[in-house]
Amino acid sequence: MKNPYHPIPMIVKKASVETTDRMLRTLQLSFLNEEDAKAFRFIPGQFCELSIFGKGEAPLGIASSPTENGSLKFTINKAGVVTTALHHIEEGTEVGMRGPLGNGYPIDIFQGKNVLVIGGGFAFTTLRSLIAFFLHPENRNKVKDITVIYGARMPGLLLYKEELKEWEKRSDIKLVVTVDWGDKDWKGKVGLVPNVLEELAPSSENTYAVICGPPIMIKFTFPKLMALQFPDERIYTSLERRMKCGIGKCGRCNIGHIYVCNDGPVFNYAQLKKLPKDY
Amino acid sequence: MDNSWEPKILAFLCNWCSYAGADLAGTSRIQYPPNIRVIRVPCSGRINPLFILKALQGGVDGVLVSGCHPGDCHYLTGNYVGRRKSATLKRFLEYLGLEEGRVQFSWVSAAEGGKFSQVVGEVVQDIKKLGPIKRFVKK
Amino acid sequence: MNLKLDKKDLKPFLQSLIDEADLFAPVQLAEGVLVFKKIDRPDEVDLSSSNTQKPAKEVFSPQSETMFRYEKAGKQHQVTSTEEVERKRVILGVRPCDIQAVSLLDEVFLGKEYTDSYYLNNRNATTMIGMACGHPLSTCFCSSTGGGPFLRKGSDLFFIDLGESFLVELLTEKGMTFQKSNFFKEANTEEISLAKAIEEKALKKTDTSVPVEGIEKRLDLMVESSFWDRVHEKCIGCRVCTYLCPTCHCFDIMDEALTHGGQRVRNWDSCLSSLYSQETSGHNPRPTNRERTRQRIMHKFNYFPKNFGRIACVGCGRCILYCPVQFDIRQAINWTSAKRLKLQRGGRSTNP
Amino acid sequence: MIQKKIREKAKELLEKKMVDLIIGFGEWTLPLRTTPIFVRNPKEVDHLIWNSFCENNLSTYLHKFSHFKVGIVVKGCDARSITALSLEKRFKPDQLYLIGVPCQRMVDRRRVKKAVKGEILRASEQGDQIIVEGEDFKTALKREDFLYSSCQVCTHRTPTLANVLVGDPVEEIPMTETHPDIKEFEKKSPEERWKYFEKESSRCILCFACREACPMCYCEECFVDSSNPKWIEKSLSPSDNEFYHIVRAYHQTGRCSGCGACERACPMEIRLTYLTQKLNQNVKELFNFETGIDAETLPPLSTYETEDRQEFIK
Repeated sequence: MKNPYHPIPMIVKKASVETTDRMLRTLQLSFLNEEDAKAFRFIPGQFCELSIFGKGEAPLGIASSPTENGSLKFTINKAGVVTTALHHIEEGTEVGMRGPLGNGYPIDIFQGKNVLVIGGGFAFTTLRSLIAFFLHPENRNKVKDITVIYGARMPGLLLYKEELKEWEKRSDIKLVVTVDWGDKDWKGKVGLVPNVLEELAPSSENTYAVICGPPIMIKFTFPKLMALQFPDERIYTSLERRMKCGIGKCGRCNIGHIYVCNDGPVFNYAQLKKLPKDY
Repeated sequence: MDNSWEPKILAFLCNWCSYAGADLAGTSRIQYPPNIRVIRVPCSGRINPLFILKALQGGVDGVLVSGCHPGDCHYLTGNYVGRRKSATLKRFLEYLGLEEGRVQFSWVSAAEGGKFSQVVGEVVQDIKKLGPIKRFVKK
Repeated sequence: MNLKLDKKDLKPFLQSLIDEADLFAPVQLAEGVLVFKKIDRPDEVDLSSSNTQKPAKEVFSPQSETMFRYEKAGKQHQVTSTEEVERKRVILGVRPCDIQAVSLLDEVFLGKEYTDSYYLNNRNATTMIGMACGHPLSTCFCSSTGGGPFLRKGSDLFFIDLGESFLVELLTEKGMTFQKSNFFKEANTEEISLAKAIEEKALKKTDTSVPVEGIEKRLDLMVESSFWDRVHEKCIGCRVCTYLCPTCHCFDIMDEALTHGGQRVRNWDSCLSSLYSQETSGHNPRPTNRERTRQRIMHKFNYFPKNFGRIACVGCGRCILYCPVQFDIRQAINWTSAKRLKLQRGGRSTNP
Repeated sequence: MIQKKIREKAKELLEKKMVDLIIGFGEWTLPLRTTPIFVRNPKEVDHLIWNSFCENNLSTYLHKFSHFKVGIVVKGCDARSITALSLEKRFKPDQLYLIGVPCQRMVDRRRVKKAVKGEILRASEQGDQIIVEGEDFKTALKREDFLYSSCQVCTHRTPTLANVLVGDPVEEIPMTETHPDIKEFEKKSPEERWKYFEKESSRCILCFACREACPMCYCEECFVDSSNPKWIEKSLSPSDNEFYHIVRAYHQTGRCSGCGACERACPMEIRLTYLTQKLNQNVKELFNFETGIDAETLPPLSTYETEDRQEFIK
């Protein structure tokens, strides 16, 4: 039997700073052992516990798509001891990874439907995984229209800038990128995500919304979705809590009897409504 | 006791006096035992007792804290405040049963290269007498 | 067949256990302070007190447990697991409340998708020798929570203290391996009826009045209740109740680094500590003692039953006995119930 | 008598709306003990009691009620904690109303329990005796013999700086003559002293009850909880336990009122007051300072004198 607390050895293949404030860094990890790579299956929205020996573990959403074989991508916000260490780690160094953990986005439920993806700030990571998954030729016909609204405070803080440019050129995805404050080079939209959503007013018919971002954005976006008549069951979001074990043993990440690590992190709004307001 | 054992002593030296004193000892070619490892701090008042304890827990055989003479503090009163902390900490550790002399204090000015060498010599002698630290060390 | 162990044979019996396995039993650390510890010599064992401070969960889920060690090798690491239990284990002198608590820990650590290897190995390696509770304390309410001072479930062997000897019952396959033990003799009818009498007396003594029946449903309606505004007031958030609780199982995972390697360990943690749920950003979903006290009580009596169908309290009374400010969980339960039942000593307080 | 006066005063304060709540002691489920209670309704003041089992230092709760006007029942030690906390600017000046009780010194429930065989089910006070009853026994114990060690050496039993004193001031013993067990302890060799400290702290389970029970331990982040720098590891190791206890105690230098709340809270019965008592003695000897005696003198480690002793400095 496999010990769920043992990390899988990974190697940092590539590291790149994403944003101008240098607080977000993307690590591309590849498996040290071939058999681990083969055994690793995940769906967008799941997360892993990345560890640096001697520093500890931190839960991080997987930013790469399952369709991108052989490696995993994580975008890390520099916050605590572990994430700071992950910011300083050099290419070629070993890190530990436990996962995939959690439930992920309900890909099967989205089949044949339109998907509206709303993201804000660095919470865009697992959304990127979801979008990249559906944009893959093998999966593109699984869902109908894909609409993406992605906002950041400033242009420099947008993640995956190159990829956003590519998506913008494509005809099979409608992408709206917005910033709270533009700068002199910014030609795109300026405006807060909830307002952009209101303006865009996508139809809720046959559509699932996936929303992920800072609490303040979520707070103001939910009413807009309600106004567009999205039913609670068709609004999905991913929660964040302090986690340690990631497998529902250590306590602490529960909201009511639900463990965010194991039963989540992805919930629909109907599920969330039933939980105590403990988040 | 094994004669080849040499104590490891951590010295916290204040930037303005004792560190300069150590420097003077060096440039004046005054010899002192090589057992000390120096950490330069802005002021002897900056010493948090946690620093001293962490050092002892980590296995140094002794700690020396050295600052400006009373009245000479670059920050006017830092060493006075530090003096009270030192006095209470030293007494407390000895009461607990840590050997007297593991933690020592001195005033060394920037002009006292000779005194610095003498202080280090005394501290090393004291700690050699005590032997390697056994209590409190993390194994 | 009923067996017995004469008390004069206890030491040789313990020695035989030590020779065969790692023996864990109550040990007195200071006057009146007992914990379960690995025994080196039979005379360390102290079976005189009614219960230990730290519960027997420590043998299965130790307060500090190394998960693996690592050694640096260039840019990579050599990882050595510590999950194997090398020797068989016997735990002696466990009270029925603690044994019942272990069955609750089983649900958490063994159940659902993931199995906790460390816990499983500790569990599999261990033979459990239960000890009947002949003299339950006034703070004991195991009979209210589905247990009892003579509950045998979960024990491999069960001892009943008869004064001069222990009546021994072999309950499981693991227990039956002791059938041929030289130290056990056949018990006579007198001894068997004495054991019965002690059992009846003990059963009468434990408190059955704590209204845990239906508490899950009651608490369902109380999540946002002003009840919590008062309940937490006297709690100072000291964690004693959670560390000494036989069913509390939360832990924290940390790395301890040395120069060339280190280890990953897990330590008990407590929902009453503010850091427990505090996120790196500084946001804390349970910002005050009110939410944390609610978490403690809701977890035991609402969330746990929702997940596993049983309440996570075995009525050992430790949290009542050792709380520095006398937070009484029986009263907290009482207060969730419309009819407030009287305790042996009617007190008056504005908080449980 | 004292109990009656406490209730009267509490009633008056609540009725006149001078305070939002009264923190005091109430009777509860265990014998030999009382529990902190929070009275908001003048009709409930009869829940307030006073006896020799009022062992908690209620000033710990003031951090929890920092936005309220609080009336609080205080013993000598509790009052001194509050003075020390005021010096550290933890309260607004008019926020508190201290109902001071000259303290008869509290009974150590653990010592009583250890003195009798069998479980104590009921306990009461009669004159200078403690009557304890169990299933098959009833014993009278001399109160004086079962006092908390921190109470035995208490030098200021009458609350200083209380708004009202219920009961007559008691005679105080000066500090220099006390602490016989510190004297005893100091006679031992350093090795024996360290062994004792090692043995005591080895029982520690790092539950931090001593910290939480202490009114002076209110740091936003305790040094043990800091992750960067990480001062101690939280897995039980002898050295880390010792580290915690040295620093926890030392941080009380010139701040400890000697109430003994830390020791009373410890589930493993670790002796802690022999550490803080010594610290108190040190600041008395070195800086002629006693915690919480007056509301002006700064705590010794926040200030200095140019003439402070320095014979230990080379």
